[in-house]
Amino acid sequence: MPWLSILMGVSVLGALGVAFVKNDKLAKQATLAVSLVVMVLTIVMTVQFSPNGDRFQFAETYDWIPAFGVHYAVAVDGVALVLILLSAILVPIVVLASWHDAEAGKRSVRTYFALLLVLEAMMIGVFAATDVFLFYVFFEAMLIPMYFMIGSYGGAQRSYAAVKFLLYSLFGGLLMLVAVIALYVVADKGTFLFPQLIGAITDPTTQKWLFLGFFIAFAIKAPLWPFHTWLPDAAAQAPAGAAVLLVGVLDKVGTYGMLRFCLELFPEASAWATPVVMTLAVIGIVYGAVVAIGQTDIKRLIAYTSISHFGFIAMGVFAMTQNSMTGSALYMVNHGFSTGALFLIAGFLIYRRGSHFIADYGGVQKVAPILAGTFLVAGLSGLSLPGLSPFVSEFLVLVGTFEKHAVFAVIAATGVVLAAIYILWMYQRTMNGPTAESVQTMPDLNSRERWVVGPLVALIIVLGFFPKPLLDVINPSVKETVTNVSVTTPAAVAKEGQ
Amino acid sequence: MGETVTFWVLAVASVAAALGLVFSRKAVYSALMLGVVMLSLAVLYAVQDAPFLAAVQIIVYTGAVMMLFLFVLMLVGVDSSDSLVETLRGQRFWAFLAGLGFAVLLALGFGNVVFAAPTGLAAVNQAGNVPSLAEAIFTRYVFAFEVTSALLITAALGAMVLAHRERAEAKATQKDLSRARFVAFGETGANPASLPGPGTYARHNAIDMPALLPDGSISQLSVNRHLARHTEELLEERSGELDASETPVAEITEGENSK
Amino acid sequence: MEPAEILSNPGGAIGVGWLMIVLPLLGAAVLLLGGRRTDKWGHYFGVLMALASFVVAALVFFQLLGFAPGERRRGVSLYEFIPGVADMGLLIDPLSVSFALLITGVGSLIHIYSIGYMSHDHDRRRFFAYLNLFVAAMLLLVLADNYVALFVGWEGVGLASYLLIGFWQFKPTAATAAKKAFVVNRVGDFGLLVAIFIMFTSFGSVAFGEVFAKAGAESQGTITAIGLLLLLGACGKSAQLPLQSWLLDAMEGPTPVSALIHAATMVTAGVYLVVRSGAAFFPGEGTASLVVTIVGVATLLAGAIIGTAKDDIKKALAGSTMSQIGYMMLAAGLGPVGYAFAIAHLISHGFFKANLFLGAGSVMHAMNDQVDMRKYGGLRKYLPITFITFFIGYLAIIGFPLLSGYFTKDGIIETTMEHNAILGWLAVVGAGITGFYMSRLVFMTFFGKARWDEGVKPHESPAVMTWPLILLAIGSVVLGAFLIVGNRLMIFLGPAVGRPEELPEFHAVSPVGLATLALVALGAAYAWLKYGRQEVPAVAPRGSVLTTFARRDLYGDALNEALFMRPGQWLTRLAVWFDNRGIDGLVNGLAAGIGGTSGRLRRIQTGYVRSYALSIFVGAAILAGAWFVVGTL
Amino acid sequence: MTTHYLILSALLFAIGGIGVLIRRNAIVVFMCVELMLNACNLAFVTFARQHGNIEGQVIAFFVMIVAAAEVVVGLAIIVTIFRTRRSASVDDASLLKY
Repeated sequence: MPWLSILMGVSVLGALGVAFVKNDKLAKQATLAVSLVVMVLTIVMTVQFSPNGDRFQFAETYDWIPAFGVHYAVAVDGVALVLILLSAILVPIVVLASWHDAEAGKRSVRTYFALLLVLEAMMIGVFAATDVFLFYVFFEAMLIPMYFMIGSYGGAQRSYAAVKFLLYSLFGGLLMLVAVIALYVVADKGTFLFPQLIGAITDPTTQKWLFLGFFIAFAIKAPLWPFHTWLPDAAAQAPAGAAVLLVGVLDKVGTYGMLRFCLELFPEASAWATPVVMTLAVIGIVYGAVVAIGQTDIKRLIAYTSISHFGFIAMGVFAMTQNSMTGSALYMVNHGFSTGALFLIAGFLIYRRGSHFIADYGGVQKVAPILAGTFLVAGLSGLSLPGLSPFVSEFLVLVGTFEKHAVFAVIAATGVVLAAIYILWMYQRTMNGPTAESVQTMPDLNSRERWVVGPLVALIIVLGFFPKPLLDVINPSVKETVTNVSVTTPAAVAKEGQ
Repeated sequence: MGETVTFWVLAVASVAAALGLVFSRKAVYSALMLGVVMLSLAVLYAVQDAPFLAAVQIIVYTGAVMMLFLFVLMLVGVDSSDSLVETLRGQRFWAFLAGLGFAVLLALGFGNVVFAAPTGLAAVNQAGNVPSLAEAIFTRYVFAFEVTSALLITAALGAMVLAHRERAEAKATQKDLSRARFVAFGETGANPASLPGPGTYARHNAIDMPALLPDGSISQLSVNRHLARHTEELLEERSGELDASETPVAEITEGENSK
Repeated sequence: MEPAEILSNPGGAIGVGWLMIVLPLLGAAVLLLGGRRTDKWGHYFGVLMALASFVVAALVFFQLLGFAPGERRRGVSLYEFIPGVADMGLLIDPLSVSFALLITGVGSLIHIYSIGYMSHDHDRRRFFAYLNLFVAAMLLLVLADNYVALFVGWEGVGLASYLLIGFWQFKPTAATAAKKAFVVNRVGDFGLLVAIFIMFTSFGSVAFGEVFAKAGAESQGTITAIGLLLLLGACGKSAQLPLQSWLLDAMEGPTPVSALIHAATMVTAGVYLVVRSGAAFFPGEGTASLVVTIVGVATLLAGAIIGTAKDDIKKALAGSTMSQIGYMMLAAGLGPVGYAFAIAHLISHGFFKANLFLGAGSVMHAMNDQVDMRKYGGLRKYLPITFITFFIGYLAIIGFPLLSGYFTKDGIIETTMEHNAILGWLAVVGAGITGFYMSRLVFMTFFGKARWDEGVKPHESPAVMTWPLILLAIGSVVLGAFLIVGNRLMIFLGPAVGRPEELPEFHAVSPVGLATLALVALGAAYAWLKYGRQEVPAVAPRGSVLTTFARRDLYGDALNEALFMRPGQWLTRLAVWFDNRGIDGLVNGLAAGIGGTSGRLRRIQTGYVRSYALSIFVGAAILAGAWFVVGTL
Repeated sequence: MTTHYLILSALLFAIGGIGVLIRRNAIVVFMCVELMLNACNLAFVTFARQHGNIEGQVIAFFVMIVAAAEVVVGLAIIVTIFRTRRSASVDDASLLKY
């Protein structure tokens, strides 16, 4: 069964349907229904995935532009699968959370939800694409719905944020386009199919240039320090739901791309770049955390914590050990849930009070204990408290990195202390202390919002104690990557042997 | 030998005329200079085995295009002698530099080439220059020719459309004009009558000569203002015949209808 | 004698040992998710879960006693936690069971006590949920069979501690104290985390059995590094120097919390960690062990000194806790000789300190939550049961002969003396100071004249609060003798942590013991002179430099503030500025630069057709030139 | 002789170019353009003779036609502009800028 095409098809058709529904309420319900269908289908697909079978499963390959060897080729391995699963689970939650988000302005409500579904199709496509060109197309096309979601439905400075987001991403994307074309030309295989391009580039210098082309695009997307400044603006201005998808899924394309494309296509160049990338990642971890401590805006603060977390993910990818890469892949999923929960609950908070400044809150726990409690759980998952899912991934990343790059791992581990400061200080300032005048009458989460937060919190806790199902799916794919990376780099193999 | 003489004479003439075209302050002179260049070139074409082109050059260019230029000059005003003060900074300097450089470079380039003796068009023109040209134009270049004809029609249409003025109000009838003249007379004292003709005592019938009023004085109104400077000469000429004090210039205010 | 092999799961109570953890966890989940619906019976449910857990622990304990000493280490694997790295499993051995009994036993008593203590609190259900959560996490900490699972429990108790210190979160001081406790603990956790990394990298495993088995073959440098990092973790959790500052602030939490978490159990987790890892990383000799003993002595003195100057009854007790844990650390650093004494002191301390804290809670309960001892005085007549139990606890902690502290503390001091005389004498001095500050506390609270605030009518607490006090007091009396005499605990723990081949003899009368007693008596007498016989001023006198030093917690907070907080704040501001102006400024500057350049460049477009023509013509001339140059080449 | 013709052509072309650049009267500018076109035609005719190829004359012929069309439209535009602006100066029509 062409699972992946079905998933995308359902989303796109759903989007079209929603766009032409006249009634806003019906549009919302339809969106929710479509996204739930996609989620169920994805879960069914996940169950059918056999972790120890072929690397790429549910593969579909059709010619698209035969003259250039461009294919519509989709398939998933373990890493892609869990990321698609993440997207498919987050979208219905986001739909439910954004129920009233689009109504604030004068923009069309149903367009917002149609965009959400289009975005979902593209997110599935970008993770499923096994044709490098197709990947690039999805990579860029994803920007369009997100651009409109930020630019039309965002906060006061939405157009600045949207343009910044778009320009940054386009800049990286164009570099990648050059590299994609160069890859096709230099590899001279007459195809853009990813599996056939592995190991195709042997010249070290060429590898380095192409690597840079891909890497900078991914580093901007991820975002890695110092390419990160678009994220706080975009995430803070985007409506909460869009921010969740932006940080939770879209940015993962960057780290996913590093893991999938940079490492496997250019193993030697990746080894060559490792010290620099690791340094950037570690700087990002500490820097993101320190800057997060100093934020006065809740959403910006969460965005900066994400920059810190993306540092961990990138560090794990480039440490190139089984544990660190597995940890990174798992981190991408866990971070999606944990930051998703943080953004959504912060969104509920902001929706109630109408201000995104921390200083405008205080003592919310007293009036809205469920909101505060779930916010605390989400925050604690943000600081990687053991027993919550991000701990497992952060631990794997650190332990894996430590095997090869002890110093980086130790510096990165200071991030756990800083994380405690930024999360708890924010929590203290918003939720603890005497109840501020302005939040006296703040209502607690209503049942819709509980349905949004509940699944996320449950996932965070369950995956915190039982990460095995996900890890079992991820591990074989990562093993494949590790083999691909080390087989083609005799130097790395020799180093391992020492 | 004959060609060499012709060439040198015409070359000097055409370059001089071209310079005159560029540097004369009056557009009319420029137009005449352009005519000189074109005629010279027509002769040079004829010398170079292109009699048909020479004819077309004279007919189309010197005949049609030049006339068009002069017409427009008349419309726009022949008196508008240009100020030669440059307003764009550095424009003139760079223009001369570029022009000179261009000319020198091309001249150097051509000068460096050693041409064989011209093949001449005698062989081609065996059946005559016009038939051979016609053969080329109506066989190989027939499509270009047809396109050119379309271009010409379009240009003609375009010129008409551009020059056409949509009338915003009803055309003034003779009655309206007459009424307006007398209103103007009432308000400002403008002459309501038609302009004076050369007059009974005219000694010239040239258009630039003013009419003499019955008392012998000169009516400036009778001369197109563009030609008015001749009035001065006339006054000087007549100063001997008439006492200056007896020939006051009629000081009737120029009315709207004086044009 | 080396620790015994870890054997397989024998089933029975040990096989379901995970119930110890799951039951209180269930309690926490039910109470938290149940919300207000469980308000009516929530506290009973919490107590029930704690008691059930205690019953399981007791069953496990008795099943363990049924095995031969060499077969008393049992691994119970539960499920694969992180494949390839760590499994979730329990290690049931004498050490963990001792802790489990202490935690569930004292924990249950404190649960019961809290029913009364928190009866007026609107959020009592939430309080019990947190307490249950704490018990579960603490049990996971001590029962885990590997460092990662231990770390999960380790952070879990940190979370519970955070939640409970900040239970009255509407008080900014409580919220701040909670955050401070968590953050300082995280500094320690950083050490523990890195230690785990080194273990996994060096030994390929984090399970206790494998790590200890392979540690012998590892280089001394690695072992020392792991040891010191573990110590950093232990310092954070056990409030040892230099990470001691959070404990005094943690007294913002409700008193049962101070008793359970910040006296009896959680803060002793560091000692547990050191003793648990002792066989491999703290063998009693070498750098790591030496540092442990030094930290222990430094903290026991620092804590004692702080205790002398505090007027807040809970803070005085907190200083005392620090000090007593210092003793345990000191003992744990001595190697197998000291482990048993450390654990014995830990257990008896768990009882008498919980007793003291709960007694203090009872006093506060009677005095309208007043914590300033200068506002107490003469309470012994009004709170007879509290007074008697408190007094027993007091005698136990200062080491009054034949009570718990006498045996355990004396054991530590004498063992230290054999090991290192300087540290030993310092420990003796510490004991003397203990005599002083505890006597001061008792005299100020229960003796002398009443210095109460107006309207305060002291009354004895309800039975639900006094019964736990009585039970704990009994424990304070008998436990020391029970554990130490005949080296009962040392023999019991031997299979788990190892013990010296030669069992130390217990001397009822020894020169060191006598000297200790003399010093303690001196301290107590001085306290009587200053606080018993004399009138206690209601407002604290200015005091000497030394007093100020002690009142300010030995300037620990000031030091932290100067060394970390202010530079940190400065760094944060700098980083934010750099991010906005530096990186973002660069990007925006680039954008503005392009915009500006375009703005200037567009001025070239003057609109004059002749200018454009000029540029075309110049271009044509240049092209002609280029053509000419290229053509001639 | 060919060289002479060509140099004459270049000279006329350059003079015409200078005229375009320095004159402001649109009509004169137009005349200068015509001069340049004529200079080109001279070169075409010269090359036609040089190479014995009639096509040089053909293109000169087309140039003339196009020049005629261009003059017609150009002058119409000038007239239109003059009608509204009362000026034939090319510098006055400079709104299309920045």
